[in-house]
Amino acid sequence: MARVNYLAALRDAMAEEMRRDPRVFLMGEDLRANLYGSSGGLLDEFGPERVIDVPLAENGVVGVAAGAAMVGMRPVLDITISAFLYPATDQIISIAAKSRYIYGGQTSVPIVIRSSMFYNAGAAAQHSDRPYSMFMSTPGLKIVAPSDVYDAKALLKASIRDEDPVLFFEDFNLWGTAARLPDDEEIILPLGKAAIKREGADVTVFAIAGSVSLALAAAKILEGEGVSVEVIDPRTIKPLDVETVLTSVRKTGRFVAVDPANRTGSVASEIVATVSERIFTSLKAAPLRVCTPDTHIPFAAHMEKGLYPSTESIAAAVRKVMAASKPQ
Amino acid sequence: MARVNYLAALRDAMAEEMRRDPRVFLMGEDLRANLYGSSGGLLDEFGPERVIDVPLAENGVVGVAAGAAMVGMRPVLDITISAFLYPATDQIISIAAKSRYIYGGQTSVPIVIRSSMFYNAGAAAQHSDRPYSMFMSTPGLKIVAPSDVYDAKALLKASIRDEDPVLFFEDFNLWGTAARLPDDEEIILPLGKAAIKREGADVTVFAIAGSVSLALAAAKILEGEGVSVEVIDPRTIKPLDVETVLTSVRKTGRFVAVDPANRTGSVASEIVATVSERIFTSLKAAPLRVCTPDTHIPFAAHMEKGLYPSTESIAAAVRKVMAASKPQ
Amino acid sequence: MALSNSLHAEMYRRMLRIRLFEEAAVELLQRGEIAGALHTTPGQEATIVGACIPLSDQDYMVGTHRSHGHPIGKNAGLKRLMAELLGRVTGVNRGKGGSMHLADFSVGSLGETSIVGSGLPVATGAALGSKMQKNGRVTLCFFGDGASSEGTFHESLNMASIWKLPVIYFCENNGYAISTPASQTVSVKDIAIRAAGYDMPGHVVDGQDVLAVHAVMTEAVERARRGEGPSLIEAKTYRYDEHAMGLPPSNYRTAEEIERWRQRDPIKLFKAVLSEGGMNASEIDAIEAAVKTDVAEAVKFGLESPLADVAETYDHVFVDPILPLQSA
Amino acid sequence: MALSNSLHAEMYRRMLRIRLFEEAAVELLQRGEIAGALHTTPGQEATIVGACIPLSDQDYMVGTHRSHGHPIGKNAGLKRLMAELLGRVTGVNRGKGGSMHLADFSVGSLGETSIVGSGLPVATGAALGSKMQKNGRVTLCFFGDGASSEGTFHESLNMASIWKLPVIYFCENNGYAISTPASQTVSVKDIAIRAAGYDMPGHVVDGQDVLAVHAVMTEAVERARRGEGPSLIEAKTYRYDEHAMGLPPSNYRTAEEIERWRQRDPIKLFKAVLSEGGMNASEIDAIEAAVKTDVAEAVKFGLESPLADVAETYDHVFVDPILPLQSA
Ligand SMILES: Cc1ncc(C[n+]2csc(CCOP(=O)(O)OP(=O)(O)O)c2C)c(N)n1
Ligand SMILES: Cc1ncc(C[n+]2csc(CCOP(=O)(O)OP(=O)(O)O)c2C)c(N)n1
Ligand SMILES: [Mg+2]
Ligand SMILES: [Mg+2]
Repeated sequence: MARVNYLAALRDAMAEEMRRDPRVFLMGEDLRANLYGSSGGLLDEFGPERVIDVPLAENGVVGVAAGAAMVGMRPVLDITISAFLYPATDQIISIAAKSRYIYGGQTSVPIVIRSSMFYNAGAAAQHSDRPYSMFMSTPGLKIVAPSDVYDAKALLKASIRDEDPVLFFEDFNLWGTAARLPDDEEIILPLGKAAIKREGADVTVFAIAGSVSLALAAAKILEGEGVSVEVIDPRTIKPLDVETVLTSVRKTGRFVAVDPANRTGSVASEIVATVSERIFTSLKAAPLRVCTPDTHIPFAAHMEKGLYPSTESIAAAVRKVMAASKPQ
Repeated sequence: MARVNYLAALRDAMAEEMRRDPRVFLMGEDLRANLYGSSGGLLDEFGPERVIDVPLAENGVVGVAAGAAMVGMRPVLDITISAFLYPATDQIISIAAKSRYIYGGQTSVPIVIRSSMFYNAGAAAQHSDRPYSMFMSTPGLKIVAPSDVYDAKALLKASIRDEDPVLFFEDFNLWGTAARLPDDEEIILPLGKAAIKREGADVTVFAIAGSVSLALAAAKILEGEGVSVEVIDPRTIKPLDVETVLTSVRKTGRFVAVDPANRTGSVASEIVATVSERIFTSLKAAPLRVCTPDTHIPFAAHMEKGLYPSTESIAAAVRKVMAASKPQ
Repeated sequence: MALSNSLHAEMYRRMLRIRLFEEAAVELLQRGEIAGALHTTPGQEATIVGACIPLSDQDYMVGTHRSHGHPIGKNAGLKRLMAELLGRVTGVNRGKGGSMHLADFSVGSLGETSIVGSGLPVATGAALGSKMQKNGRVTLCFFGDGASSEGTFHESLNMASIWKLPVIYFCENNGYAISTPASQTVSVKDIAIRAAGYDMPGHVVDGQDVLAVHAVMTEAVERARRGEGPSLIEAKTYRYDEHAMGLPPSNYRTAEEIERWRQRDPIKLFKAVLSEGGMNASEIDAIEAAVKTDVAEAVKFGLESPLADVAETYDHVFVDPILPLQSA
Repeated sequence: MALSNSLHAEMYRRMLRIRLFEEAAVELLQRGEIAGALHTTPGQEATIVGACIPLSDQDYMVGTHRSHGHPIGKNAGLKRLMAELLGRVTGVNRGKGGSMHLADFSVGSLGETSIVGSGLPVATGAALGSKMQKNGRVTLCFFGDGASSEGTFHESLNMASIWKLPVIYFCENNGYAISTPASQTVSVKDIAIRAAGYDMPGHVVDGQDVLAVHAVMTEAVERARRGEGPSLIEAKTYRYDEHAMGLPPSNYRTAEEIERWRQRDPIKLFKAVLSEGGMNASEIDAIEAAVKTDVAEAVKFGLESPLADVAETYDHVFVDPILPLQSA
């Protein structure tokens, strides 16, 4: 077991997959200089043919990755900051997500598009988005959002092996974290399978990416108050492992969905709607969302810092659900 | 009162606003040739300076509209088919939606971006999207989706007068409709205000754009079965008039949300989540969604036709909600 | 020269296959057997065939919304193409793509995308893949004068140039993007002049002269195979039909203009060349008869083919869907 | 020549204001008063000032992520710029934008956008607006060598050319996009050569020579004011600092390269020109002293200014929010 930092875990995932499969290669801005910290050493090991620095041309670059995938390569593309997905939206949706369908299965587009959600970083409105929810409505895309170092590595490896296009969202707030990972065995996790990160009996808290650790911290506080919280991390936003959530809520009868994305149109909204629709009669109280309010992100730290879900706001929501459903 | 077709109503809205305000002008593909049917006669009346045919360059064109708006013009841009918003996503989100916020109120971007949702038209996966839900999570955008001829005209006029960027979604399935509109008085509707298109006591049906008429037809059928349906058309997806919906559901205790967009991440999901969260105890049964399933749209008519919400699927959902909550 | 004779015969055969295939398709459209609209190419057969003939079935090709002819030029069989237009399960896309996506991957097609300009990055990526795989394959990328204004054009040509990719960007300049003349939306008379801005060769060629197209394309293919990088070719050509058959006619062109181009019909011109070159009438008749038979058989095959099972609607969204898709 | 003397003095003053303003900002960053990172421009002052000086305050300008200097070049006061870097309510954006958006609209700024390439369409639109308003204003659009690879470059230049818009596209080619040399991602040695592809004049100029930049820019502005359309100018320049101050240093450049450029420091070079031209030392000293005072006052103003009320976070999302924003 070696202690590995979040970004190094991502690097290791890519390196391992590149060793395993000669079709895997990397494209991105400033990869060779390891600007963002997750490509250190890869140029030396794999050479410039498999570690390609690209021009600023996000839409074109996604299309290039898609085209390369269609002829048998397995590109892993680093778009760096998530907001740079916007210029690439057309190639992501119209080409990567749709080609297999349109051509009746004649082709497939196994690409991984990595990007970092750079929120809570003083980076202002154009760099701080958490846009996974925007792509949720597009069929054909898989969306992954790991919540810790282990998952980041294991899910990135799974994404690279997956046959479908995957949007892989990295939470900037996890960049500084580290964990002990086995160095003798391979770690990999299936896409589409949620993790019960903590078991509990009273409330189900669903949380995404960087908010999972906040939910776990809230669970700890609430434990002291006699409330037993189950924390579910979907790991994959799409496909979303609804069954694991429903099973949990059937047990607890209470539901809080935490999502660092903007509230309207969030994954929290989606899972709250699904829970309400599917197992309404299991619910003992109104399901609640803990999200970022519908605002752009301001530069000044004092305005930004209170916007995102926090341990406190999660705990408060749990208390509210408990209060609304005192055991009869 | 003159009988006016849906597309002519849009044309009239633009013509009236162009007469009223010399800053209003039109940009789009093939406007001068009136290719899509909503710009007939405008070139003759307003000349080529105010009716501008643009190259195929959606991202650039949205940015051009934004820039013109920032210096005091009021562009109304026809992007034609909604899927062509994808290449323009960056300018829509990063520039049009965010500029006012980023610059602390120093500027504003009053543009209208029209586009048609060309579903149920045999146009296959790249032309049939209904992507309003994708933009729901972006603050700073207003999103309008009219459900009939009157609303189309009145809401387009309001959108042109609005000081914020507006995405205006036109439902292809309404192109063939017509209605009597007053020719002596101006019609205009406020953005952000839902319409109760039919009053009822037992179930609230929320429906968007082309699905409103289907909901009204379902309501008629259900009336014969003794079920009284209230039909709410939000008119504006963003801001969404949540209060009108909550008031209705407080009264009926039952809720069905109809949305021609894909189910996951839909406006239906959003409103079901909001209703569940806000007035859980008013609900007598699980709220239900009637949407398009999470698939791309196939070309062949026999595969496409059953995908969208229909009068029958809406009626079935209402019956299901009623059955789940037999009056005690 | 037997070899050149047989090559010429093949050119003639393919042009005729395109012309007669589309004539048959339009007839099926008018009889109501084909749904929607058809973007046809009469007038452009020499550009297509001249561009495709220098390639093998292993080389790649990317088409556009107007690409019935391109797969035929690239040596596809007619049956599964016609079946696709008819929405049958025996179609190249099992009925899911239809007219705007008539792609036969078995002859190197990588899709024919109906989002204008979206094919250029894909072609570029295929060329990158081929270069990495060192398989000597070349990618031919068709696009229109309208598409040349999209940002993807610029992003793609820049990347192809810096990486010296084996790709040929082939602009079919038919003078119009729907109703809009290129002279109003393209800032240069010859799009090929832009090649200099990417440090690659640019060629303007008479698109009605199949031998001229063939010659310039052969040069570009040889350059690409030698590893010297991309080329930009612009063929000046014309479509006789409306933008799409099935849409109402428009009057942005004069009858004289159309007639002038018809005088230089590429099939007629080449037939004269063949005669002068010594091909005798019976040989030409035999080609024509064989093509007619093929087309008739394709129509028969299509009409007799079954529709896909409706359940197939949900296939091909993902290679590996992981969880069952939810229904509406 | 008194007039030219005063113009030259003003050029020198503005260059120095940029240099010293940024030096002060970097000091505040290092002291922890400014949060995040600063994209600074030492080395590029002559390109900025030479480009801006020919414009009036009524003319428009669009900047980039690296645009502390551009508003100063365009005659903005220093206080509200410094306050913005410090996140204060007295800042140009009331603390919402920060370093990457340092736009003072009162001197014609239309935003400084941190999505690379996204400013080009906005500038194009402002020029369209000015042309429609017949007010004779010109728009200056800054962008980098990295930005030149974005599709927006192509879309914007094409539109500006066909509509003969009064806009000047000004590329500050500092040789790098973060760590990536232009020689690896830009397919031509001189980006200005691409002007021919849009039928507009292209100029390459020594970006360290403020008079040379001024001369070529003056020509372009005159052309624009005469209604003859856009120009593309490429200034060869260099940034001495890292991509951003506050990020870890990288080693994609040699110390010799940096030193070589420092030898041609634009301020030093121009100071020599001034001396040779007869400006005496006391005049120069007076300018320097005044600039120092201005910068010191700006720092003081910024540091003494209050933060915005946290409630302002929700302002400026919309001009007219219609409904109260929901909180999380
Ligand atoms: C991104 C995008 N914008 C607009 C359209 C609508 N559209 C379809 S074909 C076409 C014209 C394309 O012109 P050109 O590239 O010259 O091809 P041609 O039709 O002449 O073959 C347009 C505007 C589209 N399909 N995609
Ligand atoms: C669309 C987009 N892609 C990537 C980035 C990340 N990024 C910020 S600055 C930069 C380099 C820009 O280079 P250039 O245009 O030459 O400007 P310079 O920094 O040299 O002034 C990059 C890649 C971004 N902000 N926006
Ligand atoms: Mg054309
Ligand atoms: Mg640069």
